[in-house]
Amino acid sequence: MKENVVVIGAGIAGIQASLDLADMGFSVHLIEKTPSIGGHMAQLDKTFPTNDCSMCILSPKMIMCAEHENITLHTYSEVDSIAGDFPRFKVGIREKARYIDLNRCTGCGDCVAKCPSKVPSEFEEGLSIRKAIYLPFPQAVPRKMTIDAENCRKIKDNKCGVCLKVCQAGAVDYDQKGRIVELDAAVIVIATGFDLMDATALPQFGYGICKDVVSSMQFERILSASGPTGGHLVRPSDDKEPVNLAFVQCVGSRDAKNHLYCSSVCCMYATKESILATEHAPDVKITIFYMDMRAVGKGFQEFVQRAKKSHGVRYVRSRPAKVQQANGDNGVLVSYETPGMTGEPVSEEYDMLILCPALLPSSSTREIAKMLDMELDDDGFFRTPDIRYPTDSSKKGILICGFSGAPMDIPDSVSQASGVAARTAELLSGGDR
Amino acid sequence: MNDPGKEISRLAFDERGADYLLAVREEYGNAGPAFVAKGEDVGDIRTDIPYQLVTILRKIYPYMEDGKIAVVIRRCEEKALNELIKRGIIDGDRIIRIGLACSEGQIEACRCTDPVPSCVDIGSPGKGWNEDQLSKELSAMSSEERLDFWVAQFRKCNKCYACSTNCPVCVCDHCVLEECTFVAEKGIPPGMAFHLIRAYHLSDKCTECGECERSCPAHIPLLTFRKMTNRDMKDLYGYESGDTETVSPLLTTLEGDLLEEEED
Amino acid sequence: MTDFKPSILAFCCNWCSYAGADLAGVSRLQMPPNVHVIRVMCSASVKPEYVIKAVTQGIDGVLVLGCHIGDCHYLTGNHRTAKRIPLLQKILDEAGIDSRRIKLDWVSAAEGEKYQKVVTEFVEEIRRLGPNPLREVRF
Amino acid sequence: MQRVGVFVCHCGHNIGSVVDVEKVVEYAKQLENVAVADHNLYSCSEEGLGSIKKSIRENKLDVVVVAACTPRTHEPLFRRACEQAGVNKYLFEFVNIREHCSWIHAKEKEAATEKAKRLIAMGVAKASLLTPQKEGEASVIPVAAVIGGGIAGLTAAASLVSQGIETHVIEKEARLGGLLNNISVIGPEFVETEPLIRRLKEDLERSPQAHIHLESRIVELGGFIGNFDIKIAEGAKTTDFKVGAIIVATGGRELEPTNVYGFGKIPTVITQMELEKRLAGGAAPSSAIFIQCVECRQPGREYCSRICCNVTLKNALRIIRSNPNARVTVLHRDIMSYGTTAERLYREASESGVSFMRYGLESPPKISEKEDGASVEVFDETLNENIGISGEIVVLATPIISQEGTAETAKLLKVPADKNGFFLEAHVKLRPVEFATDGVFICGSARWPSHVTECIAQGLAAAAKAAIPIRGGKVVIEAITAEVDVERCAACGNCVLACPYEAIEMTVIDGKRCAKVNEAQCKGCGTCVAACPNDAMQQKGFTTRQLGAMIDALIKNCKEEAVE
Repeated sequence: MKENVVVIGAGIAGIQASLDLADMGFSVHLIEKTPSIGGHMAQLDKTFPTNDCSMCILSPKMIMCAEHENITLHTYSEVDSIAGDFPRFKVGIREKARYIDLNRCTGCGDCVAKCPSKVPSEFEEGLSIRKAIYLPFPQAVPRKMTIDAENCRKIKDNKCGVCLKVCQAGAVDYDQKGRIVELDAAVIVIATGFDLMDATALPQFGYGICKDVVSSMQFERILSASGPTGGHLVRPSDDKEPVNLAFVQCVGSRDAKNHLYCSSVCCMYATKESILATEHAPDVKITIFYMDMRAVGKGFQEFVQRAKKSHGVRYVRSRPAKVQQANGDNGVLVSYETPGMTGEPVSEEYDMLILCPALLPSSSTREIAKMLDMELDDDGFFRTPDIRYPTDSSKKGILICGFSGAPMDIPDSVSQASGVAARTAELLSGGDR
Repeated sequence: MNDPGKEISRLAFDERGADYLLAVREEYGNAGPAFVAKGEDVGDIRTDIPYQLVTILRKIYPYMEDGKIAVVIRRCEEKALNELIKRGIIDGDRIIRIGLACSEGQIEACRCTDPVPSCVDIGSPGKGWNEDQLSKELSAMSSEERLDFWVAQFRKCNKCYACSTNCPVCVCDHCVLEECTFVAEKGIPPGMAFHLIRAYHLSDKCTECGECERSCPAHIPLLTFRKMTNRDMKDLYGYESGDTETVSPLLTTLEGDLLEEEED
Repeated sequence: MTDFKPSILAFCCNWCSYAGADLAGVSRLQMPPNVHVIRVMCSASVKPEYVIKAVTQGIDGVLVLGCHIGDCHYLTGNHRTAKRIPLLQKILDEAGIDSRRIKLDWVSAAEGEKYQKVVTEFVEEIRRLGPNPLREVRF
Repeated sequence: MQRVGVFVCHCGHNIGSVVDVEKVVEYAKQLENVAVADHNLYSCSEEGLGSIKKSIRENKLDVVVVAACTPRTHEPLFRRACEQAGVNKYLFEFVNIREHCSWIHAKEKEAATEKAKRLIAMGVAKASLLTPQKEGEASVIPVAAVIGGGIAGLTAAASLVSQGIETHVIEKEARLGGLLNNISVIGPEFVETEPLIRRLKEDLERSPQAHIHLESRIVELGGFIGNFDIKIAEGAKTTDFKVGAIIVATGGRELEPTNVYGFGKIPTVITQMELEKRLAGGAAPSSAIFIQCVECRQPGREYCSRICCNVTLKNALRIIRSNPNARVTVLHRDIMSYGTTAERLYREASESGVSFMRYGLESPPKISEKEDGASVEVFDETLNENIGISGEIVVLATPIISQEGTAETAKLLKVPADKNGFFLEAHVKLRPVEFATDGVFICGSARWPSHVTECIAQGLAAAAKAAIPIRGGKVVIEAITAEVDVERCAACGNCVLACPYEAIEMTVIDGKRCAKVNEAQCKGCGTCVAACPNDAMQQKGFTTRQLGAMIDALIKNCKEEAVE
């Protein structure tokens, strides 16, 4: 009898943990709150420092998850309840109504073409629209539609119903109800990842005020060949190619008023996005405002050097104090002090500003901690009290991997995810040390 | 001309300790390869006939279980031998080289750019040719003219396989040109693919010995085609066939740090 | 030459360029209907012999598409492709076959647009070059 | 003669509204070898799959061609259906007429229909030559080896043993523990190392599953995943054993400074390791100056060694904690205290009076000897002037560099190292603890300088990866591998050089030299196939005859069109 392991969160950490656990012979239930697995990594254009195409390397793993005989996907689902103790947890999974019969939907997209209801796309960070019936992104797994009830005219107002008419597979079901699936689980793995801090909370950086201030994740989508601009580097205010870009690091992080910690990955992704931007538009000039350039991984320092030398990226050690609208509707005016004790106040105009906000423990992290009555650390991440087991939470049989334990990059998340598989095997083979 | 046979025999057996000698010998008015064991009469050795002894060596080598074999080799044969050694087909330690410098006339016949073996035992070193006139003319032509030229030439091909049979570096027993996986047309002439595939296959090993051209009964200027391909290989990758150290660029990775994406 | 319908062959590696072609499809990016894809596991498995076979028998153009250098699913497979195809192009040129009929490019799984661009531009190029003269040559 | 069945999918409107599916089916019917051609509204639906299976049985089909969407997502589904209907799953060919046809030629219905025909003709041509294939299996010896008995290796070994897997630990020194033997406390949480190492050692020592080899090194290594042969020299004797998986955890070492900052000349200029020793002995200095990035992050050694800033923060605080009046200065270029706890440590250090000063690569600090220590002159970027500081000791934070003997280990295991001498993992992003060579894994500072918690996490990860084949008891060998026609092979060696996985070697079969593919190592990329001049090397499922037939089909079609 295969033991059940429940993995919460299907970003890269959850996916890797599931694949390794499944390869070890455990029966894995992977729970993801959005309609597709993939997490934030699916949104990335490239990955540092090799500029590997993110989707190219992630999508085979997503497909493997869907194909693996030991993995059951619960997408568009949330954890409803967790009870019991190791090795007999009871997990209630709330599978939300998708209004789609997953056995019938072929993912053909005829319905999407006809759906009249347009909604900002979460995957595209609001930069483009999706329909109320949708596939979150082309490589989504499972390749099944979801109807977002809040925006569906049929479900909300009993009007329309066009998707039902055009679906030749008979997959649309407006009366579908969500359901709770009860599972026994020997071990629970938490991989709930991060959310970007909402930078509107920091009005000095102009996000939500100046049109041409975007978040780094939005910029990632702008750079993506499959993104809202088709990979053309344009700024939001007038769809023109910017000539002069700036990044601001540590927005809301390393900041006593907001979040004390360092998000670990921003220096590198800003460097990556800079290099990519100059590859899209060779004449673009880039400035990165930073505090310490934390390039600590394999090939990172060289990557920063390359950005400086081959791509002309200017690194300025300073945190801008104020960002305002430049003259007119386009561009921004950034005020900062030059480095040093005798720092001079300077104002510079940029066509576009990219904020690298603090990466926060995701909202699910808090919900699950509450549900399990588990400790979070001072920064809101899951506490892993024993150094010998960096993926063990304060509760036996509940393991933590990836960003939900601390800020880390993809390779560290993947390592922890595999580590979780080893710990699961240890815990369940009775040879606990 | 004094008898080179004596000198070759002395070099091979007395000075360099060979057990066998492979050389070109005249017998009954015919010249051909001769395989002589130590102690046997070497006979009437000829050094003025452009015979590729390495081709013979490669063919008999698998049947030679031991012993050292001395071979009279020109520069082109030496390079062919190196290619075979590099590929593990022949064990270089078992081969004794007797270097033969080509005559002016032979150099001219091959439009040879590299005529002097690394060690000259017989003959005196001549000066290499600069350029192949025909390939120069072809390069100056338009693409259409060049195609017309080669189509006319290749139409003469009667698919006798002399070019590959006599090639010192054509190492395959079963040749894809004898089948129709890639060369579609059955019958004669065999079409362009035949010659292009041969050109590609030889691009990292041809030593410009000219044997294909000499043995072609249809007089197709195959050596010119070889020279053009070799020049391409040199222009692209700085590679020249014929030494034991450099691996064919077609089999290796690009230079540089694999972590870094090529800038394009 | 308005009714010239080029016949074009494209070799796409399974992991990047085939996926890029799929993405172009999913994104409904329109392009001329002359390109016929053969899926291979890696661009490095494309024998130059295939290309020679195709162009000597009248195929108007051949595309070889692989992962970007550094992205190869098989570590360094595409490094070999990057060396073989340029040589092949030179050889074809020497024989008077316009090497612009052969194109090597890199298309990642996220580059649906690039795939569209490569295909569209290549078809245009082939239209400019006209029908493969070897289509008519009888040996 | 193969009996081929062709099934064309409408995919609702997706294909059907552009491609004239009925016409295509009629065309397919007259193709050579085609026994039956049919169409479905949705081939991938239960009904569609059912009708394909029914047709396979009723028409005694040998090979199935489905013309629908992309094999990248749907191939497994149709292959399963073939298998259920009794057809080997590799006797299936997928023709993509949606992503590669109807969707991209939406406005050219006629041209799209013609193209769909050609694609199907090509698919049928290949399908007619397909042969059944089978995934192979190789058994796995249920034993693991861990090279290196530092924190990463010990963690990996302890995890494996605790999972019930027999494990050999091969340590070159006379005792386990590695670098941590010389470090008493680790940051950022000031955990003592002695109990950490002791408990891991005890876990191993009391387990009958663990074999600890001290003063040992590997002298010979052969085999492949599931079946490695290892010979080690253990002191004076040699031992052989077999394992199924290998974990490399050989760690890194501290760079001994060369002639910089007066090291070796001024006795008070010491390394971080020396400071660790002194602090462990309870000797905290009254003042100390730390210099970061010594001989790294500069031309010649560009990388940042990740851990040194945090080590300095830890030791600066240890000095302050034992002597609150101590003056501690850190000369740095960037403080790399990434994450949560380390950043808090940085903050705590600043608030406890450690002064941090930034220096530039172009103006490194200058050191001179003083009676009671050393004095340092440094250009303060904040003050924009040179200032002088003195300290009882000057601590040089040098980087972790690659372990001695890495090149030899790399050669023995046939795994690569990067330009800095650290082992190069299979993929820097998604396969951090694996090598490209199956069955060999990597963790800890041998791959990249890592903190203790990171080493432990990686050790566990490597243990998981090694445990997977061992727990499974077997490894699946890809069906789509390369194979050699021994009769044809001319032993030219091209394939051996071209293979990215070193999966091909030269061998002698029945007195004939020829290439041999190790199927357990072959990934089926086909690079060797393109390198083979005489077609002796073939990729299963993509043979030269199969692809040649596809090209022929297109040639035939374009010639016919030319005639029209």
